[in-house]
Amino acid sequence: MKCFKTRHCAYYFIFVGIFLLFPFSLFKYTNYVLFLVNMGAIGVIGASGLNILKGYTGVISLSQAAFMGVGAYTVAILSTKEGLPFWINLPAAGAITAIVGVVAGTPSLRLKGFYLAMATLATQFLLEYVFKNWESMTRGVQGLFITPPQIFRVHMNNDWVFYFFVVPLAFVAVLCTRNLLRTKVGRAFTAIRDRDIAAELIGINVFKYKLISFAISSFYAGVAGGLWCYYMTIINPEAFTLLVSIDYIAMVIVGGMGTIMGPVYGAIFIILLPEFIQRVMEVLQPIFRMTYTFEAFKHIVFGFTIVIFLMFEPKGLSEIFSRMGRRIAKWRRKEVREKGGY
Amino acid sequence: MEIAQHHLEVHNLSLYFGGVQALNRVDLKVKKGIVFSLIGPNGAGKTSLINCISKFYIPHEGKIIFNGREITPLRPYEVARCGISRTFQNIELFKGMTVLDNIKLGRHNHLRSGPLAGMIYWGKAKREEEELETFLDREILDFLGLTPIKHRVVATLPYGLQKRVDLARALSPKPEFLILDEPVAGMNREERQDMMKHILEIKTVWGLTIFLIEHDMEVVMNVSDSIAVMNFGEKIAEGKPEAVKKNPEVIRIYLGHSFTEG
Amino acid sequence: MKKLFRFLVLVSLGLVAISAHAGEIPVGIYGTLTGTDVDVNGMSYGPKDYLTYVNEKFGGVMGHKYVPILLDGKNSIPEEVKVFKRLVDVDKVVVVNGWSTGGTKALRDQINILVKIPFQAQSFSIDVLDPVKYPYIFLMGPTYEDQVLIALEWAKQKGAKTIAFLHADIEYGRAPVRNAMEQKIPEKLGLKVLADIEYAGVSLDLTPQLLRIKELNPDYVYIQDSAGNTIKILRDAAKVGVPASKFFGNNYNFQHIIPGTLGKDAEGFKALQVNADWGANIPMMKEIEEFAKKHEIAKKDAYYTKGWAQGKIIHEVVSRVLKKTGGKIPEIGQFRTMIRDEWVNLENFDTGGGTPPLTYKNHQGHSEARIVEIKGGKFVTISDWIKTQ
Amino acid sequence: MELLVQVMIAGITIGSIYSLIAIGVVLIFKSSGVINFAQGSMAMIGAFIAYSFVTQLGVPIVFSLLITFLIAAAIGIVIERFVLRYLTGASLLSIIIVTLGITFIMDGGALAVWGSSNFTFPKLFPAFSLELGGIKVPSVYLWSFITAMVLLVIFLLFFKYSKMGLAMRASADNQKVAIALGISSRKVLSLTWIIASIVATGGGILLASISALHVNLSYIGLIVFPVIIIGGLDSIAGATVGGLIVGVLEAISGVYIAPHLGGAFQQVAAYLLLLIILMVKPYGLFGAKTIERL
Repeated sequence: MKCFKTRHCAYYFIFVGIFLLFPFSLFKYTNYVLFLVNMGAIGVIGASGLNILKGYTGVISLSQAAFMGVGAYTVAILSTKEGLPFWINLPAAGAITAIVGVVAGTPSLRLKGFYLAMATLATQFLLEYVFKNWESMTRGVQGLFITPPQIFRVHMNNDWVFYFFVVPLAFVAVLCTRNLLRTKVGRAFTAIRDRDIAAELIGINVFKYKLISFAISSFYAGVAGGLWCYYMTIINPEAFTLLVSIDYIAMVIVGGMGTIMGPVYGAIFIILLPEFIQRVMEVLQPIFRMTYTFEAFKHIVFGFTIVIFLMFEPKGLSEIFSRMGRRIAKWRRKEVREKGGY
Repeated sequence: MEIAQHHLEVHNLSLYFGGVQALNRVDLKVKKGIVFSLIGPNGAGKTSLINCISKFYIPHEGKIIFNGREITPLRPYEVARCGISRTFQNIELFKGMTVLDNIKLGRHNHLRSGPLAGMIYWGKAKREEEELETFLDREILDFLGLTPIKHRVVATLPYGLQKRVDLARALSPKPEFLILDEPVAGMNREERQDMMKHILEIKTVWGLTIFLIEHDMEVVMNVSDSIAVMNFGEKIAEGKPEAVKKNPEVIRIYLGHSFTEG
Repeated sequence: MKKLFRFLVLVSLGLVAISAHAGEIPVGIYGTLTGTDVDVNGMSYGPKDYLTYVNEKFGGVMGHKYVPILLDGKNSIPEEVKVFKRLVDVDKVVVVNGWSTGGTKALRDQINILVKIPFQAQSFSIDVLDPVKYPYIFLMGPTYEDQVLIALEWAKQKGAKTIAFLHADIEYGRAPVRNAMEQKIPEKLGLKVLADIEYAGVSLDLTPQLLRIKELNPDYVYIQDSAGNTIKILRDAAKVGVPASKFFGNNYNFQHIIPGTLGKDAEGFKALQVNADWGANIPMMKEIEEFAKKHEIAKKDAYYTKGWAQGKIIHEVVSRVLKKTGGKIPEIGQFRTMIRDEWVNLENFDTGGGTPPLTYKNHQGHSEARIVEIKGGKFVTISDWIKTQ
Repeated sequence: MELLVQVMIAGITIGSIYSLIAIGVVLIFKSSGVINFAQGSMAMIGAFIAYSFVTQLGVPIVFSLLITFLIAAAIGIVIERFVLRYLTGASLLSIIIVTLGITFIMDGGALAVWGSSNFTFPKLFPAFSLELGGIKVPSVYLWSFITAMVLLVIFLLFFKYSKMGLAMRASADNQKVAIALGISSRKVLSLTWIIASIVATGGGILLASISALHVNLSYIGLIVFPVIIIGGLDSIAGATVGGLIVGVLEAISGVYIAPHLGGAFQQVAAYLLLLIILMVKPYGLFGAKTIERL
């Protein structure tokens, strides 16, 4: 994260440059790659939210997908039933999801660890049930369609428009997380994660801060879900199942729990992993004739990724990268010294 | 009127673990601005008592009065807010965080900026953080000589230093009442000397009331203004160090190592 | 690790996929190779195999080889959208053969407005059948609602008074039943609906629901679900003593695993057949057998044959287009629209006995089905093709 | 009334299978403090292995069951030895998620080997079925019920009296001390995982012979969590009772509540109960409360 320090502000321009030029560098793959990038950006927002809860406050939440669902439904309902514009809907989605998150977080008054995780699992299933059966609002399993708002007379779910809309949002999300975590609130979260009793004894209202953590985390999830809704233009309960929650957990782990950039790496990794496997398997198809081995291998690799990361690199990709960075830096310094020698 | 100058009062406090009686109708009065030591053999209930004061344990009967206000029903973090601050027997620092962050956490309740302000990190929130850091540099880190290591991660520090960080965290909120749970346990001679120096300094310079639990009689006898002795969850003696030294009951408990060494 | 990561990025950006060269006609197929309802995914392998068969037998169509690309939509909306975008943008397919109702709905704008690509839906949902709103979406057989109608008409003839519905808590389960109710199909036939019972698609034990059925005791029960759950239903029906002959399943229950698994407990169970079964004595089957000599068939069932028939349709329209253009492949956008136009013109197209003759004027190949019943451990036809009005 | 009886019976029969799977999870937690999400997949894989031996290789049922149990035990050891042993001292969170990862690996493996269609599991038990209050209870259910009960008794005795059982309890309570006392915690752990995976396999086989054999069988791994929470993480008796409770609850809600609330309420009923119980008794009905110290 050094690159945000002012003396490195050149990086900003490089980032912006890459961001602006990227779509023009894809030739015929544009829409497809942009689709992946956009999904990735949504993933980043959702995962950053989960990271606050899981990586920094130490609460396992298995209900991230359901929270995204709440956000998505909020957007869909507001824009179809009320016809509100998206710059109202998105924050609303975040806010309402945050409220739901706080309610879902109340068990943390008495629960922690596995039991709390189970409570969130229950939340996941209950919310799924609500999505499916509160028909007056969610139209049940048929789900809701929305016609996305137009920007310059182009539908927002057009991959290009969405790219220029969602990627900056993801960037802001990461920035906010980083800021939050170097203030009072962030420290309180970390303290609760490391040793909740001590935190309480030195004057932190643990319950309150757990709820805050839930609120923020589900706010992110809500926004992510809202964006998802605008992008897919249809939402139904089948899109917010436990498996999605697990994907998000995987993102946070692979990227690096309790690191700012973790969710970013993680989201990219988890989004690209299946693509990668797909390509490889296509190359290998003559050998594996059965097509379902594609999926089988996706499962297997996904599983191994999680296991191996947790066993050997619990701090995830971000740790690996920073180590790389240090190596390079060291090597540079050495070089310089040698030059100095002459 | 009595109450006013008594900083902390404990009225027949009792606590059980299952059948075991950890505290039995303990009464204590601590005057403002003194060093009050609580001594006694292991398992006498000293730590249980302070855990009751800071509400980690909920006493089964009795009440605790601080500054003339009853704090028995409060939750731990509320107690901390009243200005009671403590260190821990086996250090309860957040091992993963830096020294500075640990100490900052001590001032948690003095910071106003909420989550949103924090997210934007502009103006108020930013200023507050900076002010906090300068404050700690000036008041705490210098004083305890922690400035050089303030960015080290706690887990990497030696035991003695960790104890000092623990003390620093307890001091950072500028409490009026400081509870020290065996501050010099497991320290070597000069570390112990430093700690004693610090304690006396805190008392004189900062004018805090200090509630000390310690086995090391040298320290106790040198710093305390008043001493209470506990055994099997009961208070068996209280008074000036000299008086307590002579108390036959106390001598019986402490037979073997007499106080002459102190 | 970082190397791997870089590699990942490079690979996925770089060799995103094999793209279409001249003289190749890429055809996109996505189905549920994994996920719920896999047991009917023969219909995704069918088209692929048929187009391969055409390539091998006739060397493709007018010298151009088909490139059938089969991908996994996992029966989940985001996956299907992803796969669709890939097929359309990267593989530049000229026609898509897609799976789930939800995915098709999600893609409706992409299909009909943004991309304009002919789309053959595996789903029989009425919600995507609309020549005006969705000019590019085609269904081959009777919608689920048609099937309900056909089944209930038959039941009526057999003197049924009361019926009940059983379905899973997913769109494919709930939506058609709802539509049927809203269209008042049972009322029109003078049938009383005693209950519309829903269960979780994943649940392992359905005894409670069956106990309710037993209590209500309807004359017939219509199952809007696929074999996997139907097996559970019939199993638990036998447990609580409701005869299998009371139960009716849609076209996705015409599966031999049902009697295979349940033995006599499945006797009398009725399902709907909308296309020829595997091993039926029809010209199409000959082709399949010929193909099977050299290749392994993923699924040997009525869904594979359905897919094969769909393959034939695609081949038919493509070759008609190429006849028009005199054998040269038009620019892709034009190609796609031309295929769509030819598709609408299909009339009484015979898939070699695979299905009733197909006419796509209203984007629905046919709306006929016949009823099969399990007798002596195998499905036997007990009615001839019933047509909905 | 008669309906109610039938509902109860239906619930108990399926519940006994939940108990079987849950017992495995509890066992592992008791002796290693690991919460195993992979138990369901374990059951699924076991069922598939048995299936291949019986139908594909035509091995007589008894032998193929024995072989299956051996293989299951091997899998258990592998997981314990090559994954979880590296994670001793890791946070519960990571351990839970590691077992989640293992679930994915197992499901993927099963998918790759057997594909994802329904299979007919060979009939293990004589086709006779017992008439209980208007429900024909196929012998499979009786077997699963009996197995569950027998296992329960065995384990209770095992933990109370046998040397190994004591060792397990000790090492679960405090690994360091246990080692100091000369208890080989490795042996204990391996043993636990062996037992747990065999139990899971048994459950899987019973389950598969009740419904069709399919990769999604591993879904039962999720159902058992309400069971063990209700029963209390560390109580085998609790797991058994919890299984029956959840079974009955699902049955009742399926018949009496679902019609009014609509949808598949049966599915969430267990989780609703889970939430409520966690609210009133944070450590489950039979679970031991852990005391925090400074």
